[in-house]
Amino acid sequence: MTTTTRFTTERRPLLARVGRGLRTPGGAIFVLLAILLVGLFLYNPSLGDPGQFMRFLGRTAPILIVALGQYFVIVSGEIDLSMAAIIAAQVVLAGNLIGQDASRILPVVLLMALLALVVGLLNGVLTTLFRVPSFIATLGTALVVSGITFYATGGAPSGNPVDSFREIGRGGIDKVPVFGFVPYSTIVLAVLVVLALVLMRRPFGRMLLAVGDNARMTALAGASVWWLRTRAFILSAFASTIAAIVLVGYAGVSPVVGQGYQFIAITAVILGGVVLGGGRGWVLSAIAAAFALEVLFSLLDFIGVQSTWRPAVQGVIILVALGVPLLRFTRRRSQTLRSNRPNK
Amino acid sequence: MNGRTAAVRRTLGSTTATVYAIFVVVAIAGAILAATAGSAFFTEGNLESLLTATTVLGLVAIGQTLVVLLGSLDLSVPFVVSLSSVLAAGVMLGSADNLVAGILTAVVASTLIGLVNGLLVGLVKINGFIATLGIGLIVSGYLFTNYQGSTGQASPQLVAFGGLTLGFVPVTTILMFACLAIVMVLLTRTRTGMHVFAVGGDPEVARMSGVRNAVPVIVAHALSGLFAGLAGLVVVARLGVGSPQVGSQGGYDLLSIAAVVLGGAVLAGGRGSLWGSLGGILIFATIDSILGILQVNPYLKDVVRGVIIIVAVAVYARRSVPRRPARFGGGAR
Amino acid sequence: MPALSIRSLSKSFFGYPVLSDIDIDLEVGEVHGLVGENGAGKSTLMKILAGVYAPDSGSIHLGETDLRFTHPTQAHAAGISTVFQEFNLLPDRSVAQNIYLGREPRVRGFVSSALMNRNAQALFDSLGVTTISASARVGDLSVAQQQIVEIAKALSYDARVISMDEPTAALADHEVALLYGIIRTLTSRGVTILYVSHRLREIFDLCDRISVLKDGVLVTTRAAAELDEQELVRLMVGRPLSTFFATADADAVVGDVVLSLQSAGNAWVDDISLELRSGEIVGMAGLQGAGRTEVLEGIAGSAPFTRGTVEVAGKTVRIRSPRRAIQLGIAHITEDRKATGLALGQSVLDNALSVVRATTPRRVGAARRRALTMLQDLELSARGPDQEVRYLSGGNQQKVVLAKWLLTEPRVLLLDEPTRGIDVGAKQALYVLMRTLAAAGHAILMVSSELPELIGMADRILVLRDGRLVAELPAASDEETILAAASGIDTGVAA
Amino acid sequence: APGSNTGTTPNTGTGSTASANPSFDQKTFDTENAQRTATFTGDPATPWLQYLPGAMVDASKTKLDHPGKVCFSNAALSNTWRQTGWITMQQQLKVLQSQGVISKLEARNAQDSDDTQVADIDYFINENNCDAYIIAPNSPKATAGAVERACATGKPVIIFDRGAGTDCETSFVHSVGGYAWGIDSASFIAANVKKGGHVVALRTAPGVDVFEQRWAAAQHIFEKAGLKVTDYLTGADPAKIKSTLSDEIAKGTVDAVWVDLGDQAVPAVEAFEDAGKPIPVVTGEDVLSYLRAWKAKGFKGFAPVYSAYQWRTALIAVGDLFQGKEIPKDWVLPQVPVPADKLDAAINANKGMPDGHYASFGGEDLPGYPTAWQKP
Ligand SMILES: Nc1ncnc2c1ncn2[C@@H]1O[C@H](COP(=O)(O)OP(=O)(O)OP(=O)(O)O)[C@@H](O)[C@H]1O
Ligand SMILES: Nc1ncnc2c1ncn2[C@@H]1O[C@H](COP(=O)(O)OP(=O)(O)OP(=O)(O)O)[C@@H](O)[C@H]1O
Ligand SMILES: [Mg+2]
Ligand SMILES: [Mg+2]
Repeated sequence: MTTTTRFTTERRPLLARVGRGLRTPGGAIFVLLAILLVGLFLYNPSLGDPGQFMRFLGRTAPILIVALGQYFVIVSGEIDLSMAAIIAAQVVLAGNLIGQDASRILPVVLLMALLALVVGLLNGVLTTLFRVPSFIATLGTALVVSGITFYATGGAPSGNPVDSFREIGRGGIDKVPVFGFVPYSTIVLAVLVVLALVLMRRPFGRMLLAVGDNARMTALAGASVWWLRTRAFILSAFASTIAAIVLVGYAGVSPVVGQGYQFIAITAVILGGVVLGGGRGWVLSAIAAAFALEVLFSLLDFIGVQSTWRPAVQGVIILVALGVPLLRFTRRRSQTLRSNRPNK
Repeated sequence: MNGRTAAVRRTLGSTTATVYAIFVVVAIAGAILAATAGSAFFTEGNLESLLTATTVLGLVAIGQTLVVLLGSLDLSVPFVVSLSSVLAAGVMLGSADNLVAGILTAVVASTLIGLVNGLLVGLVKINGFIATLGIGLIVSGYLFTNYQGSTGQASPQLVAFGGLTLGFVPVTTILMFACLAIVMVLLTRTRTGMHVFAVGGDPEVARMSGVRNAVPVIVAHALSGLFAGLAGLVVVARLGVGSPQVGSQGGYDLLSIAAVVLGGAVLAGGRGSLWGSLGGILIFATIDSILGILQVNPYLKDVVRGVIIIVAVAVYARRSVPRRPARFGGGAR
Repeated sequence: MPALSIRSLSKSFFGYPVLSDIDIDLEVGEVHGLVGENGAGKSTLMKILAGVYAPDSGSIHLGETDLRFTHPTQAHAAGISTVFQEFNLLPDRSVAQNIYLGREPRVRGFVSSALMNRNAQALFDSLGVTTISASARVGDLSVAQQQIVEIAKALSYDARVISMDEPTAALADHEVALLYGIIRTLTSRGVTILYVSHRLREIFDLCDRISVLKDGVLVTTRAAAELDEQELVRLMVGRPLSTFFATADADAVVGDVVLSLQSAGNAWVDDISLELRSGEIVGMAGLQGAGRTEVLEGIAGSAPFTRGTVEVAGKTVRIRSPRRAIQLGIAHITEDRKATGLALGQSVLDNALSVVRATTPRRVGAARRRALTMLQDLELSARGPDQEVRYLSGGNQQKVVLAKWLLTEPRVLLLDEPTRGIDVGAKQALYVLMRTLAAAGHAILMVSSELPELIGMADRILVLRDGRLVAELPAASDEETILAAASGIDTGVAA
Repeated sequence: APGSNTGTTPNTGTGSTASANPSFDQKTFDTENAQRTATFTGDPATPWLQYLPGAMVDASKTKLDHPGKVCFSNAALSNTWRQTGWITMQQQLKVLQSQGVISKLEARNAQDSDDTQVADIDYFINENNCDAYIIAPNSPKATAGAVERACATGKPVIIFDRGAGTDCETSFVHSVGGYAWGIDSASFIAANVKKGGHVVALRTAPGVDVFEQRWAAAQHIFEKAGLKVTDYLTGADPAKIKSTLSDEIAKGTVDAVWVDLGDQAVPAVEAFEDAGKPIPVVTGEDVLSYLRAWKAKGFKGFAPVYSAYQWRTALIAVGDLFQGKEIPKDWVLPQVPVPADKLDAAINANKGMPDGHYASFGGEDLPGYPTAWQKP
C-alpha cells in the first residue's frame, strides 16, 4: 500500500540509466551524431579511413574547443558573446607579434594567456560584481576587444606567424598505429575534453552547476559565487585563445577568422541539452553537439546543397533537433512543478 | 492619492529617467566636443542626420522591446529587415501603381516570419534565442540564394516619402513615433499588452493566474516581425532599392538588443519601457554622430559603444539593488 | 448535495503514484481540512482542482457538472480558486494588476487601470485590510502583505470553492485572525473552503470536517468534533506520538561558551549581546519583522555585523562572509529553503555535499560516504541520491538542507524557522535530532514563530523587538509572557 | 525560384549555369574584354594617370581660387585592398595639400553598410561645406539616390571603385573592371586545365557587385571551356576555405582553384599541402601574401589585378577639377595582371611590405614611401 519509496543509496542499473539518458536532449544528441556520421561516411567513404577521419576531427577542434569554453559559462547561468572577438584579437596578436621570429613564440603565447586572463576576468567581474547581465557585458567587451584589434590593424590584419608556430594547427604525428595520422589539434582537443570532464566532476564543476541552478544558495553555502562564475569566463577566454592558436595554425591570419563561432558554440551547447540559464547539462553532450553540427555542415557540402542554402538548412536542423524533443517533452514538462525560476 | 505620489516618485527615480539623464549628458558633451573640433553639433543638418539614424533602429527596437519584455529575444530582425526591403522593392519595381502591393507584401511576409518565431517560442517552447537564430538563418539562406545584391526599385511615392521632412524632422521619424505611441497603448491598455509583462515577469505565475501565455508571446514576436518589416520599408524609401544585406550590415539584432538594455530593460523579462528603449537609441545615435563629427576611427566607435553599454547597465544595476530599509545607522566597527 | 465531489482521483509522476483513488466530498459552506505528512499529496490534489495538473484518472464534479480542466482559467471559470503554497505574484507589477491578472477589467475595449485599482481597493476594504494600497508594487510589500494579496486574489474570483494551501505559513498572529474572519464571512455566504495546514491548532479552530492523506491515500474523513490532536496525529503518522517535544536528557551538560556577541549590530539590528554554550538550545522569539532572521544572518556572515564584537570559542573573530562563518563551524539553515537552501535542479547528493564542496573540497570523499548514511538516518523519503531535489516534498527538502549543514560538522547551528511547512512526523524527528545534536555538544540557536515549539524545545528564550534584544526568558515561560515581551505591551521581565 | 542560379551541384556534375546568372551581362563582358588589351593614353610609368580616350569633363566651372575641402564617403576599410588604397590616397593628399590644391579631406567610413553610407553622404550634403565629393560606393544601386542628391549640390562628384548606379557624377574612376578580372584569371585556368577538369571556385560573398561580376565572367569562361565547376561561398574565412577544400580533395580530384579575392588563395594552397597532395593551378590576386606563397611553393599561379592606385586617381581627379584641368568623364585605368614571368619583379619591388599589401598600389613616387605602407 505504501507508495513512497524510502531513500536507498543504490543507483539504478547502468543500462537503465543509459537508456533513460538517451531519451533526454543531452543523450539524444549522441544518437543524432551517430546518424549524421553514418551519412557522412556514406557520402564520403574516404573518411572511413582513420587518418582522414582524424584530419576531419582535427579541423573541427577549434569550434569544439570554443563550445567547451562556452559550456562552462552557460552551465553557470551566463552566456559569453565575446569569444569571437577574443579569437580575432589573439589571431592578430600571434600574427603581428610572432611574425617570422620563432624565438618570440613563448613570450607572445604568454602575452596571449595574459590577455585571455584579463578579458575573462573582466567579463566575470562585470557580470558578477557589477551585475551587468552577461549578454551585455560580453557584448560590450567584444566590441571593445575587436574594436581595439581592428583599430590597431587598420581593419584588415594580415601576415601569418612563423610556420613552426602554425604546426600545432596544421601538423600532426604521422604513422600512428590504427589512426595513421593524428593531428596535433586532436590531441589538444582530447586533452581539453578530458580536463573538462575531470573538472566537472571536481567540486569546482559541481559548484558551477549549483551556481547555475541557485546562486543565492551557493553563496550561502560558503562558495564565492563571483569567483566561480569568473573562473568560468576565464576558462571560456582560455578556450577561445587555444582555439585561436589552433586556428591561426590551421588557417592563418584573417579578420574574419573565428567570426560567428560563439553563436555556433551556443547553439551546440544548447543542442547538447544544456539549459540556457544554467544548472543543467553534460559537457560531453555539448562537445558531441558541436561535433554533430560540424559533421552536418560537411555533409551538406558533400551532398552538394547549394552553398547559399546552407544557412537555411542549418536553421532547419537546429529548429527540428530542438523542437521535436521539446514537443515531446513539453507534455511531460507541464506535469512537473514550476520549472526552475530564474533567481532574481 | 498615496499611490499616485508613490508612482510619481518611482518614475522620477526610475531607470528611464537615468537613461534620459545619460542622453542629456552625452548630447551636451557632444556639443562641446564638436565645438572644440570646429564643428557644430546642434545644426539642423546634423540633427536631421541624427533623427534619420534613429528611425530604422527605432522601429526595430520597438519590436525588440516587446520581445525582451516578454523574456525572449529576436535575433532574426536583421534578416527580416532585408527581406522586407527586397520584397517591397521587388514588387514595386519603380512603378507608382505597385506601391500598395509592395508595402503589403513586405509587411505580411515580415509579420508572418515574426508569427513563426512566436509559434516556435510560444507553443513549441524553443528558447527565443535559438528559435529566432534558426529562423534568421533560414531567411538568410533564402535571401542569399535568391538575391545577388541590390534589387528592385522603390516606387516614386515611397522615395518621396522617405525624403520628406517637417522642418528638420524626417517624416519617417514621425512615423516611428506614431508606432511607438500605438505600442505604448497596446502595452498599457490592452490585456495582451499587460500579459506581456506578466509572462516576462514569471510565466508560471501568469499561467496559474489564467493567462494563456502563448498569446502574448506570439503577438509580441509577430509585432517584432512587423516592425522589422516597417524598418525594411523605411530602408527602401531611403535607398531606393532593396538589399539582401542591409539588415545584417546594420547589425540590427545586437544593436537593437543593446539599445533596449541601454534603455533600462531587463533581459530576463518583465521590466523595461518603450521610452527607455528610445532613449537608448538616442544615446547610440548621438554618440555615433559625435564620433563621426570628430572623425574618430570607426573601430574606436565600437570601443566607445561597448564601454557605454557596460557602464550604463552597471549604473542601472547599482540603482536597482533591492534594499531592506535600514533601521539603524551605520558605524563601522 | 455536496458542493464538490472528488471521485477515485489518481495521479502519478513519472510512474510514482502520488494520489491513489481519492474520494472526497466538500459540503456547501463547510471548511474542510486536509492534513497529512510532507509529501502526502495535499498540494498535488489542490493543483488538480486548480487545473494546474491533469489527473491520470478519476473525476471531479461541481454540482451536476463534470469538470475537466486543461488550463487554470477553466478552474476559475468553474468557480474554483486557489491560494497556492508558493507565492504566485509578480513582484514588478502592482497589487491590482496582480489580483486581476488574466481578467483585467475593460472599458470600451481598453483596460482601465483606474477601475482595476478601485475594484482592488474595494476588495481590501471588504476584507478589512487597510495597510495595502492597490497601486503599490508587490515587490515592495512585506511577505505577510504579499500573502494577503494572494488570498485577496483568490477571493476576487467570486469562487464557490476556495482551496488554501498553507495560507498562514507567512502570517503573524493578528493576520491569522484576519484570515479567520474572512473565512467565516465566506462560509456564511455558502462558499466552501478546502484548507491545508500543518498547524493543527488552525485545523481545529476552523474546520468542520477533516480529511487525512497518507502517502497519497485517503485515510479517513471525519467531523472535526470527533477528533482530538492526538488522534489526528496518529492518523497522519500512522503511530501515536507520545510526547511531542523531545525532552532534554537529565544529565545533559551545558558546556563552554562557543559563540558570544557583544553589542553586535548593523543596519537592521542593534546592540545584540548573547552567549551560546555547547549543548544548549536557545530559542529566539519575536514578532514578524522583529529582526530575528537578521541576527542569524549577522552571525552567519550573509548580512555581516558592522558594530560590536563576535567571539567564537573565546576568540574574537570578524565574520564578513558565509564562508568565514562556515570555517568557524557555524551552520545557518535559512528560513526559505527553496530560494536560499537548495539548488532544486541538482540531485539530493549534490545538494547535500554543496557546503563541503564549497568550503573544504578536500574532504568531499569522506563527506560523500557519510552523506548517504546521514540521509538514511534522517529518514529521507526519496528515490535515491540521484533524484532531483525539485521533486521532493517540503519536509524532505528540509532534511536535505539539514544534511548538507550537518556534514560540515558545525559547532553552532542557526535554525531559522526550521519546521516551517513541515508535517508533524518530520517535526518530531527534527526535535529529536536537535536534542541529539545538542547532547553531542552542538550549540543551537533556533528562531521560530511557533511559540509552543520554542517553549517545548529551548533551554532559554531570547526575545527580539524592533531589532533589539528585549528579554531573556527561562525555558518554562508561558506564551503570554513571551508575546508581551515581543510586542512591548507589558515588559514585566527585565532585558 | 530557389536553386535557379549560381550554385552547381558537384554530385550531378552538370557544369555551370553561367547563362542563367542574373549578374552576367554580355555587353559589359565584351566591352571589358576588349579594354583589357586596349592602349591607354598617357605614360605607362604612371598608370594611375592613364585613361582610355573618350569624353572629357569641362573643368572651367569647377576651378577654385582657394584650396578646396573634399568630402570622402568610403564604403569600408575592411579588406587589405582598401587599406592599401586608403594609404595611397592619404599620401597623395599630402602632395595636393602641399601644392595648395586641397585644404582638407573629411572622410567617413560606412563600415560596409549601405544605410550608413547614405547617411554619411546626406550628412555631408546637410552640413553644406564640401567643395567636392568623392564616393566609393558600397553597393551601386543603393547609393544612387544619395549620389544624385550630392550631384544636385552642383559640386563635383567623383565616384571610384564600384559604380554608383547613376550617371550624374562628374567622373567615374575605376580600373577596367570585374569582368576583366574574371576573364584574366579564368582564361588562365582554362588554358592550363584539360577539358572536363574540375575547378573549385571560392567566392567571398554573394551580392557584392565586384565579386558577382568576377564570378559571372569566370563562370562564363569555364562553361565555354567545358570545365566542371563547384563553387562555394566562404565569407573569406580561411578556416572555412581550408576545410571546404579538404573535403573536395578527399572526394576527388581538384584540377584548379579559382578565387574571387586574392586573400583566399593562400589557405587553399595550404589545404593541398596539408593533405599531402600536389598543388594544382591556383589563381589569386596581386596581394603579396599570394605572390609570396606562389613563389615559395612554385605551383602554377596567376594574379589578376584590380588596380589599387585608383584610390589616388580619385583624389587627383578632384585636384585637377579644382585647378581647372579637364579629366575623362569615364576614367578607365589599366588593369595589368601579374603572370608567372613578372612574379619575381613584383615581389622584389615590394620587399619589406606587409603580406596584405597590393603590388599595384602605385605609390612609389609619393612621400612617405615605403614606410607609410609598411605600418600595420
Ligand atoms: N511535479 C512533480 N514531479 C514529480 N514529483 C512530484 C511533483 N510534485 C510533487 N511530487 C511528489 O509528489 C508527492 C506529493 O507532493 P505534494 O507537494 O502534493 O505534497 P504535500 O502533501 O503538499 O507536502 P508538503 O506538506 O510538504 O507541502 C511528493 O512525494 C513529491 O515529491
Ligand atoms: N522591507 C523589506 N524588504 C524586503 N525584505 C524584507 C523587508 N523586511 C523584512 N524583509 C525580509 O522578510 C523576512 C522577515 O523579516 P525579518 O527578518 O525582519 O523578521 P523576522 O523577525 O526574521 O521574522 P520572520 O523570521 O518571522 O519572517 C526576512 O527574510 C527579511 O529579510
Ligand atoms: Mg504542499
Ligand atoms: Mg525571519
